[in-house]
Amino acid sequence: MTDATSITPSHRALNASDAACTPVNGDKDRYVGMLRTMLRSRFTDERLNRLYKQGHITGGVYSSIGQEAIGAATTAAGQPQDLYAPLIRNMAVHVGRGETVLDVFRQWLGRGGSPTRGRDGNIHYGTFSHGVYAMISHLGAMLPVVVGGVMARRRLGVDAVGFAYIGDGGSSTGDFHEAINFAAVFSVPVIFIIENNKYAYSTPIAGQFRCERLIDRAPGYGLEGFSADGNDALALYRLVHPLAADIRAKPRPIMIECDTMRMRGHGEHDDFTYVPPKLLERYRARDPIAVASNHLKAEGVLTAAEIESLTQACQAEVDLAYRTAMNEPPPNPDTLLDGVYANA
Amino acid sequence: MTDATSITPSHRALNASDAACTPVNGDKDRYVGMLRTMLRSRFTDERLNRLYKQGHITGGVYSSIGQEAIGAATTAAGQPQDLYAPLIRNMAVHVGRGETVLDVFRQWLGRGGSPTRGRDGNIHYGTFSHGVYAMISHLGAMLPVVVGGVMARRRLGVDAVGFAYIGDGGSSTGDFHEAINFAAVFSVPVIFIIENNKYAYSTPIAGQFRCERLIDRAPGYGLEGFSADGNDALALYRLVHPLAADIRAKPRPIMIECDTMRMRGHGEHDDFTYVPPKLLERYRARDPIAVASNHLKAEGVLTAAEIESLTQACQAEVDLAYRTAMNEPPPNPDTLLDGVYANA
Amino acid sequence: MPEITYIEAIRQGLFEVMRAHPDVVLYGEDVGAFGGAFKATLGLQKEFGKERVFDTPICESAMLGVAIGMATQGLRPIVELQFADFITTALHQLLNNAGTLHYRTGVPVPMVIRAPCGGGFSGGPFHSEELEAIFCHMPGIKVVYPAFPCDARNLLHTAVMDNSPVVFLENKYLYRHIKEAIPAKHDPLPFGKARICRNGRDATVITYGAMVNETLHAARDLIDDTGYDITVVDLRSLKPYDKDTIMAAVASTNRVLIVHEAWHTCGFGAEIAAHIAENAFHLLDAPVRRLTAPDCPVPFAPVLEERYRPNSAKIVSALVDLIEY
Amino acid sequence: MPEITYIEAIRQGLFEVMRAHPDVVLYGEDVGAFGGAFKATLGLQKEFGKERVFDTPICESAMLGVAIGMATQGLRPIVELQFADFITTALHQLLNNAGTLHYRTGVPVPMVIRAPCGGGFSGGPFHSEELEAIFCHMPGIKVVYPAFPCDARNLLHTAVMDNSPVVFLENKYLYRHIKEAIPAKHDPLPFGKARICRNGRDATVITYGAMVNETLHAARDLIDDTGYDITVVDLRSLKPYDKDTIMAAVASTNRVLIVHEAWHTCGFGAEIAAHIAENAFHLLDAPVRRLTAPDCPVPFAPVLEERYRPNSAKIVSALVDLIEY
Ligand SMILES: Cc1ncc(C[n+]2csc(CCOP(=O)(O)OP(=O)(O)O)c2C)c(N)n1
Ligand SMILES: Cc1ncc(C[n+]2csc(CCOP(=O)(O)OP(=O)(O)O)c2C)c(N)n1
Ligand SMILES: [Mg+2]
Ligand SMILES: [Mg+2]
Repeated sequence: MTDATSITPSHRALNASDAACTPVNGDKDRYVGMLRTMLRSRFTDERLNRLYKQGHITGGVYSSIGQEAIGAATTAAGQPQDLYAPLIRNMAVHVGRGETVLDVFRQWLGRGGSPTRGRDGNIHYGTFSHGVYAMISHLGAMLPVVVGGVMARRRLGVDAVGFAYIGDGGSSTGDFHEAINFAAVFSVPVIFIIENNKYAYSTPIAGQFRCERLIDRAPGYGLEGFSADGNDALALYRLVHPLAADIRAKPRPIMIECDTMRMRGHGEHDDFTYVPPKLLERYRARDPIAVASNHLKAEGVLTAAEIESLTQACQAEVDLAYRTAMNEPPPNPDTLLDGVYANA
Repeated sequence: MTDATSITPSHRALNASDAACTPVNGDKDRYVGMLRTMLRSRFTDERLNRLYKQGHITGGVYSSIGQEAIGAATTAAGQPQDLYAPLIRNMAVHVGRGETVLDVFRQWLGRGGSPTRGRDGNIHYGTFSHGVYAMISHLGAMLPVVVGGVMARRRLGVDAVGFAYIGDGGSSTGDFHEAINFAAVFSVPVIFIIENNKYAYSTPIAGQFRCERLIDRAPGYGLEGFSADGNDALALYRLVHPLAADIRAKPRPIMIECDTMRMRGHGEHDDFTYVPPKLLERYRARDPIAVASNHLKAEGVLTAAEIESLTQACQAEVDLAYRTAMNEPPPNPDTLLDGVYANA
Repeated sequence: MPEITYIEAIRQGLFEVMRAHPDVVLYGEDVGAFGGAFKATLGLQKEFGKERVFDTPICESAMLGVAIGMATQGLRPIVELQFADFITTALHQLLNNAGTLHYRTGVPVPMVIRAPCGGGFSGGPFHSEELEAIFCHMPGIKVVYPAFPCDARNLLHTAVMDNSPVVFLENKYLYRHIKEAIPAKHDPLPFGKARICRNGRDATVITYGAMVNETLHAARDLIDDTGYDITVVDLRSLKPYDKDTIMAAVASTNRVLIVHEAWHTCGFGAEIAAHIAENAFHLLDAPVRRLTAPDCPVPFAPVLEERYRPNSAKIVSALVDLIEY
Repeated sequence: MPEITYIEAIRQGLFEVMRAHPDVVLYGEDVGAFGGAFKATLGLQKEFGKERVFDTPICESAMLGVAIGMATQGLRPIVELQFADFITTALHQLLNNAGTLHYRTGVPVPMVIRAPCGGGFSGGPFHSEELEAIFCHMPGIKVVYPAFPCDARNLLHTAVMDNSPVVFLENKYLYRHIKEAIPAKHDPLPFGKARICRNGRDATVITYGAMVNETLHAARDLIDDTGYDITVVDLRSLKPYDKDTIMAAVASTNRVLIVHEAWHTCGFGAEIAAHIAENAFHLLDAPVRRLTAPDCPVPFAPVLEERYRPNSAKIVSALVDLIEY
């Protein structure tokens, strides 16, 4: 599918499962990697939830539980020179890009050795050497940043592609519009990934927009838009991987809407009683880790025992990491004013 | 066409000339009124251009020449309780809503008796009693204002419809997106009129967006979108009038893209050498006043002599108005600080 | 009289104004059934219906623009920002649109923007900002910042009935950290009236928001430990601010410390200091001092934020310095 | 040395930095073939190509966000705003994103925002604003505002090579109203260095932007008419500002007037006044005064704008008042 003409044309919805299917075994490492990413992400989130309830984490905890497939698949589909701008539900992007789980715990615990040296907390971090931007809270604001980053890399001769994430709620911001239009005008290869997880905090999608699907917005920018099952990492990978290769070669932005569900409250302080239990059940039955595990078993990539030992290894890694981070010191308050400005 | 089902469905382009055609004679007053609006608008703009060149107008002059049909048709299609938010090319909206030409000259000349008492100039005015908002320069910013105005009027029991204007260039702003989505979510009856006049200052539409038509954005908000010939007032009226009635009864926003052309520079200081002469010629041949005059003659609404005498009357009105305004005093500088705040 | 929290007082004020004035509507992100991120609006939608209390998409600029449209057509909208920090996406609607409209056209714009601000709870750089200096620089905008439950309720009434756009700053730290007995009916409280929280002879602290409480602590500690007796002025309104009360306090103590939680350079304290320097020059026995946050983003880690944010201990030492100048 | 205008000096500076540094790109509305609304970029696209100099759609927030993305990946973007006023649609990108990025992550953000500001030509409320106080309140942002062609060119070089986000304020009135002989090569001019335009013994005026020129006129009139001799300090950099030069000037004249074209309340003058009041208390023989625009939108009609905007006549009378205090 490196030939652009084989891509389903503009503003047609395409289910990930329709995408041209690469033979499974050829990509074994990637598939196992995706499962590992999801497991690391999930166990990290679960531990963060506990640490929050135990009072170790200040501020709040926002988890990606139930949405790990998206980060796992889109990081597997990228290359080292690519740029990512994860948001609030993208723990799997961080770990999928190779940020260490230890750094994640340092960040949430506000340790002096955290990626932001304790200056920022929770989801507001990213490792530039891994091509990951550190988000700001203002929704939509990171989208043009990725566009500019990719433009710069390309101008400097690096064939980067961008991966920009946004929620159903964030799609109502002016920045969403400005950034996508900007990318379109300059043919910047960025994949705008809309994670439609049905809620923005307490507000259901019916209160956010009136189009049928958010990719109905793609033609308004002259983009191709794709619908995908956001809980099926393998299928999503098979959609995104060739698309990324294609836009790398023939630069242009595209839009993918992932159907998924936020399986926890907005943050762990939120009991999300406003979400109908039926809706949660429907997606609980399609937990991305279970979906991927079943695929991998069915397709003969991994045995149940192999999955079990991968699971245990990831859990052990996360346990070790959080214990290590717990024992690390907070930042030195004398550093408060360091780095407000860069050295000239 | 009061039946919504007869409206061409979502994201289908509809040419104004396809619209259900009301018999011409039944609407004679409206048709003559549209021509009168265009003539007043044109003569006013021409006079402003001259006054600017003579040094009587400070700041700048931005004219609506060539785009008068849009304001004429959309004001004719509305009702007194409706709300309008004209922009830079909408002289015809001002005069079409019954603002006096005298007030227009007072405004541009910065007279003490101008609608803004000299506090603002040129296009930045509007008469609230006529349902016309006074624009601010920041493009896109007026769109949510109309949405809120219509919501308020409706909550207070008035069945208002809103008419919001925006250029091809202004369609790239975040506010465009936020306002239309907001209107869609709350089913607010506002007609978003995009005046695609091919340029934003010096930048052609190819540098502004990559969709084929700007109404390709309508489905992304769940709206119906219509394409119209922006230089044919009668046809546009026949499209907009029933649509306005329809959304008044069944509230929802819609989007109309008008094909038109900016026939002068961005302002009179701009020689617009960046516009290909061929493009100007094509639209000069479709001057909205000539198009309407020919229709009215062909359809037997007005004779050539009647048009001639209407033309002379409008010219005389404009001449009298500008001379009157020229003789009026500037604001009293002692009023500088009056009205920064409203009385409590 | 029952004791209620600062946020409960705001909520009560909202119920009162909406009961009294059918032209008041309230909207924002998650303010409906959910009751808002901080629960200031809990129960309002139930009582007043979805027509008057509703959730919006995430679009601060449209939210403010819609309010302008409503305010000019007979309603009195109240917009809740989820956090004050997010208004930076929409300042053109405030400064350029709402703030200039009456001046340009003579049409009143009665709208209130409720903006939860301030730090002290590890909110990090995007959920802790204090942007009052930016709002106060804008012509046509009024700005208030209550420090006590009763003032919050009373000023809310005033804000909603004012015919100009009002930025109503609420302090998140105070939301649940401060209680006060509250009478059955609200008292009229015009803008521009400071409150003298205590009268002392040795120095005056001029402050507002969460720092009022910190200053009162500091004043108590100081009188116990050193005998120094402090006047504490809570401005309550920032634009307009109460020049008479400031002048009187300066005249009676001759020493002034200004305290706020916002950034130093071009902070609101600069305005107060400049005003005093210009108008009370002959009354001063010592330079006007400012105790503020430093010019850096609000840090997340508690030890950093502790260093960043003024508090009663820092106020005590700044006052000792000032008095012993 | 040829005499060139302020805008010509900026244009020349742009050519120079773009020739010297292939990592510099420039974009904005109509900056390409058209050369920008004020023609500051005329000819740049022709020399450097569309890859390095290009027109954008009308989307200030994306424009700034894109610059952040570029600046963090090896380019040095210069963004031209068509008018400074329009940045209020995008202040989150400046304050929250660009301003905090290095502090949070340690990644430098070398970007320059060129913002034409100021009034004096009947531009009305949306094309005349002076928003420097808002920019200067933002941690992590540097702000400069040249008053002369050579400074404009020199500071532009410094701004582009700085590794932090810089707001480069340009005065539209000065664009074609002021000329200066300009050497063949630019001189290095670090931020934070004020210029003493003249030395006098009776009072100091601290100012910047278009008001430097008005003040120099005033100083000449004053010495002719009254013999009063004025020191004039042009700050040039507003953040950081030159505290040493300010202190020295205050020490030698003991009287200070601050002049700017921006609004009074919470204007940049408040910061300077507060700083002097705090740090030069013992040096003052009279209160620090501010001469600014009043707190109202910039009016359109020339007679109103004349009343609104400080000018040399108003400066003269403020100085006489101050000196005869
Ligand atoms: C501009 C802006 N306004 C408000 C907020 C507050 N806020 C944070 S997350 C959130 C809901 C986001 O919903 P969505 O985009 O669907 O992401 P999800 O949490 O569902 O992943 C809101 C309103 C914000 N971060 N930015
Ligand atoms: C937010 C914003 N940015 C920049 C400008 C400066 N500006 C004024 S008009 C204009 C071009 C507008 O083009 P378009 O929307 O197509 O309207 P037209 O002039 O063609 O009618 C620009 C860039 C502005 N008014 N607002
Ligand atoms: Mg969501
Ligand atoms: Mg246009």
